[in-house]
Amino acid sequence: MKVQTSFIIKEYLRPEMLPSTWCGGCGLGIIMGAIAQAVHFKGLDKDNVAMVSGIGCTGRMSGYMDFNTIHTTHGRAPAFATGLKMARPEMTVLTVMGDGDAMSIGGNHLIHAMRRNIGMVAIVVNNSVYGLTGGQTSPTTPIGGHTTTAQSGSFERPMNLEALARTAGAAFYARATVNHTAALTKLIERALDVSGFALVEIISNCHVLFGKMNQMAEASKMIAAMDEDTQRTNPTLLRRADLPIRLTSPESPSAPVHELTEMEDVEDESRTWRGVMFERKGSVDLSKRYYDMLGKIHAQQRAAEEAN
Amino acid sequence: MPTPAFMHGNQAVAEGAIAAGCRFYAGYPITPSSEIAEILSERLPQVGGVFIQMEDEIASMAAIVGASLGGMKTATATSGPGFSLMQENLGFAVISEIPCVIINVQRVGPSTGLPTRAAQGDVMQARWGTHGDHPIIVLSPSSVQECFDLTVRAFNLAERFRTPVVLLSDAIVSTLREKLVIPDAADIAIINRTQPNVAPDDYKPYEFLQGDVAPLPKFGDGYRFHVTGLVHTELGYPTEDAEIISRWWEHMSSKIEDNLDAILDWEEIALDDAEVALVAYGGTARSALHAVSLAREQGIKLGMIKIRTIWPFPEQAIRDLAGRVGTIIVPELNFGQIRLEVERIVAGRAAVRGINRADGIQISPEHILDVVRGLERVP
Amino acid sequence: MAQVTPGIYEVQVDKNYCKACGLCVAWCPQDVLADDDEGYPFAPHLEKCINCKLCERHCPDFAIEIIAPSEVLVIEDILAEGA
Amino acid sequence: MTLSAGLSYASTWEAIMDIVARVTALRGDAPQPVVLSSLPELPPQELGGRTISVVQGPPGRNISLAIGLKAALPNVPLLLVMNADGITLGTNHLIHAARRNIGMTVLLLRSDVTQQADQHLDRMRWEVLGFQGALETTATPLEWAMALQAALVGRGTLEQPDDLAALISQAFDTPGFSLIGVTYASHLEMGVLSRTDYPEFFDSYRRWSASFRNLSDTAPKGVGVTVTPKTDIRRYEVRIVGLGGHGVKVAGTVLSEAAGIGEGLWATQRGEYGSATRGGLSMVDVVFGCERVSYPGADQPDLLVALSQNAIKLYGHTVKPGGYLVADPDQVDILPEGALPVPIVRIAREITDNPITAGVVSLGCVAALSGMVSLETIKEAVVKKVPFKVREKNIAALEAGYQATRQVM
Repeated sequence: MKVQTSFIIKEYLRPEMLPSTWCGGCGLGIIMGAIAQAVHFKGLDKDNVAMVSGIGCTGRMSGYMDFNTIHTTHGRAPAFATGLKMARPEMTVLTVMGDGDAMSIGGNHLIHAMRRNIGMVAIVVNNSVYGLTGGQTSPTTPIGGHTTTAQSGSFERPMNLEALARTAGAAFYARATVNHTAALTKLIERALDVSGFALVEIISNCHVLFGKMNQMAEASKMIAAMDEDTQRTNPTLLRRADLPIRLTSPESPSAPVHELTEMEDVEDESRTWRGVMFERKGSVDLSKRYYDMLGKIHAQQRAAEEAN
Repeated sequence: MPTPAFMHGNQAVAEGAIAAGCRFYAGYPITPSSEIAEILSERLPQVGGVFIQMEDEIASMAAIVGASLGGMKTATATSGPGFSLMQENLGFAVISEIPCVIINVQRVGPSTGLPTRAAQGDVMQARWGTHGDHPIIVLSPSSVQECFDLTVRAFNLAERFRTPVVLLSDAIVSTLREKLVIPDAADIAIINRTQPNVAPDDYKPYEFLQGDVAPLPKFGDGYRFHVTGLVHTELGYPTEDAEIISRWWEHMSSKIEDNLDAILDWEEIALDDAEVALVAYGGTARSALHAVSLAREQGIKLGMIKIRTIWPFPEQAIRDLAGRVGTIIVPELNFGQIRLEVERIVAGRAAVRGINRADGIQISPEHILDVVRGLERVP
Repeated sequence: MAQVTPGIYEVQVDKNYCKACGLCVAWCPQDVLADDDEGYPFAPHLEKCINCKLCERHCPDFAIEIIAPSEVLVIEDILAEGA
Repeated sequence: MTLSAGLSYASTWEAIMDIVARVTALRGDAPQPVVLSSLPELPPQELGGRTISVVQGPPGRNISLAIGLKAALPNVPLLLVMNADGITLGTNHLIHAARRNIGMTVLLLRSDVTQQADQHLDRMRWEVLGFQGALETTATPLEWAMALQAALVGRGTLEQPDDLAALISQAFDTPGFSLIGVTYASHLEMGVLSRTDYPEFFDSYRRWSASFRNLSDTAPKGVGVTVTPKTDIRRYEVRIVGLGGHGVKVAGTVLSEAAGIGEGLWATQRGEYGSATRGGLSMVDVVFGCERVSYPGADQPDLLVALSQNAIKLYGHTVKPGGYLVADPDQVDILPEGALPVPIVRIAREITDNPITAGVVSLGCVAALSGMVSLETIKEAVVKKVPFKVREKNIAALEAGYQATRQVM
């Protein structure tokens, strides 16, 4: 048996669509490889895997991967995926989004998909910038980061997606970087085990736009900097979100969050925190609960008919 | 002294907005309009204005209505997919009569379509994109100079008629770089919304004037009033009274219909002896203009009307044209959105033909000329 | 820990896929790889290769492959299971 | 609605107006708030008429509308009255206003306040739910806002209107985004639930932008010189076709500005167009002349510079009679008859060790052949358009292209 990495990956790609339109050195290709490997090692049937993507550089991924794929509209991938998962609960749904796609225009859909706990692996590729439209500020652009719409440095507070996911009801949240590909693959595999909304935030590089404007124009240097010089690239990734949650209302989803320790050691506090940030124990995906409910209703109806 | 400058269409739009007095911009990045945002993110702070990149186009459109209520001249820029999202709050701006300017740099649609390629497929969406009957003003620039001039005009019309104005640019003029002449600030005519000269208690924010609009003070000026997306009375309060509603409709339509002379803008080129005429607008008008020039060199009697105000449509000009030429040709980067309008107005008094493509490639002057030559062979 | 024998591997670069981004060269811990005149990777020090596959894993365009003799693949199988 | 505290309101609007009146009484001469709401009921002109400005915006979008208002009126407090729209249509606007910390106060009325007449609703929730709704987790907007570190998150009840008014007044004085949940459920903790100290968005913006105010005058950067064109040629078309990496687009930028500004001609440089991506070609059209340029395409070029075989195949035949075709003999298989051979890519490599200057070398050909744009004006444009550290080499490349063309003319 041949197990060469690129051989495995190519089994899950559409060769007629490659090479990709992504710039040389873009982490998106690394992520695509990690997804292919994770699906492979989990032994999933390609016919039973769907990939839903939005608009942006990341959105192009669904075109390259040999699953059931939808390249949707900007920001709406979680909503399309919700429909698909509710119609086909047995299907593995991978929702792939960029940071602008997921958190900016798609913020509403992302939150409500997390709240409803729709069973999908949401992969959010976070490169701190809008790539396809030419390097504008995104919700994760760090303070002081230079972009084409913040040429003197952004002053906006970036989105803390982890904190938001924690309060919105996501079942699982992991963070990985394209610097550590083995861990990246492993985290996607972990996410595939989750019943419910599993979010994997992947810190990736846009050295061509964001890097060029912020003295990290080389792919390898930027990938290293994203991981090691987080203060400069994205300070919100320096620690896990400590929330000032004081609400104790019975319906609060933040109560049952069970935190796990990180997979990677985090001795060096200046590095990006990677690993599983939280996992909600006992989470069950909405489509499963919904069809269970339908089953009960039908059973009741049958019982009533038989009684008649 | 007027300044010659060299820039692309999107930059001219941004500079036109600054010159017109725009001091608030809210938008979301989208190709091929993003340069407008990028330039304004640098230029607005320099003139004391505010730039904000919103979370989506829905929010961008709402924010410019809010800032306009706060007394600022406001704009947003987008392309087809974003324009679709803006339709909800564009309708709000129409019914609540809030001046603002929406720049739509058209690309091939529907949906994500062809993001970097030119099209003129949003003509009908600009007219009817938001639901319900409504007045709207839509301008279409065909050069970098017009990108500047018509942006200034868009702000002026918005302020004068308290209405959203759409500048329907396209990926031909937005990316084209050419020379333009920017007039001295003192020579640029600027219209600002009028301010009430009555006491707050006597002020009617939505007075049902025939062919005119009420003054619009900014929030915080002491004229406290109500703004709603519901059909309203002259004081701005919601109503379901049919008699009031019919007066409101009369006001809404007459503010545009009674002022066509001030709004309509078109140019007649080489029409004196023309036998065939082109009706063109936006980036395609450039090919049409060149086709006219080539045709005249070859002795073909071709003329054209270049439309700068698409909505309201210059009906009388087209009606007159139908009496002067045998054939009218409408080249456009869609499948006949303006041609339909021309056919309706001409009503059979001249033959109407379209030259249409929406594959992202500009219609060439030769293509137009071929069609014109083809006509001549027909007896 | 599986044993590795340097010097028995081959590096294959598919120039139809490669975009000459330099990631494989940057990640190679053994300095096996270097850029050629056009920026594409080649392997001047193949004898140092330990088949760690960092280049394969980091190639965004799946353009580089380490070819191992067939008996080594069995070991890799085990490695892949535990990856 | 009658509350257990003995208060009675005819409608939600009356309750809101009562709370606003209490806030106003507390605040004395401070500016009155603008109220934004999309409550389904009609707002009450009979409830005090024009005591306050009210915007009844589209559901959920009031938050974005308020952002615009805040930018224009930094000192007027904004009070947003929302119910389910704030966490359905408005979710995204809410979280981004919280993240950016934009100065406004959002009152989120729970369904137990606004829809108490409908027995089918779950009173604890913000949403209108179907029967499957029991499967879903309730929205927790106060927690979202806390997670994003909004300036103030609090909770109040209509049962204690004065406490609620005091909380709103405190929110007005807090720079940034405040979210206050309003409910009947008095067993929950009331008052301020969390606070963070973070600058308000537009305060930051104003401080940040103040440094740019006087850096540049308000007029756009123009050129300020008008040159009378020396030619009476109406239209001259130049098309340069190379491969990606030949610096063709930059050459177009330099040439169009040299013609338009330096020579005082009318000039255009076409942007994106369909055929540009055919076979990895990179192509630019520059048209200039003493007449305003209508069509910006060089479909029948007076001068075609071809840097690849494909360029000749696709466009070689389009050259106008009497026009010039310049071809790089190293890059083409067969030199077409009448073509001027100039080894453009080799010249570029010799001077800068990089084919990226091939475009600028091509401009040397244009200067030698067009007779309309001189070498000097192109040099001036290169100085303006090219970064300082590569300027000298680009000038050298331009001159080398000019000389090489002169030799084969």
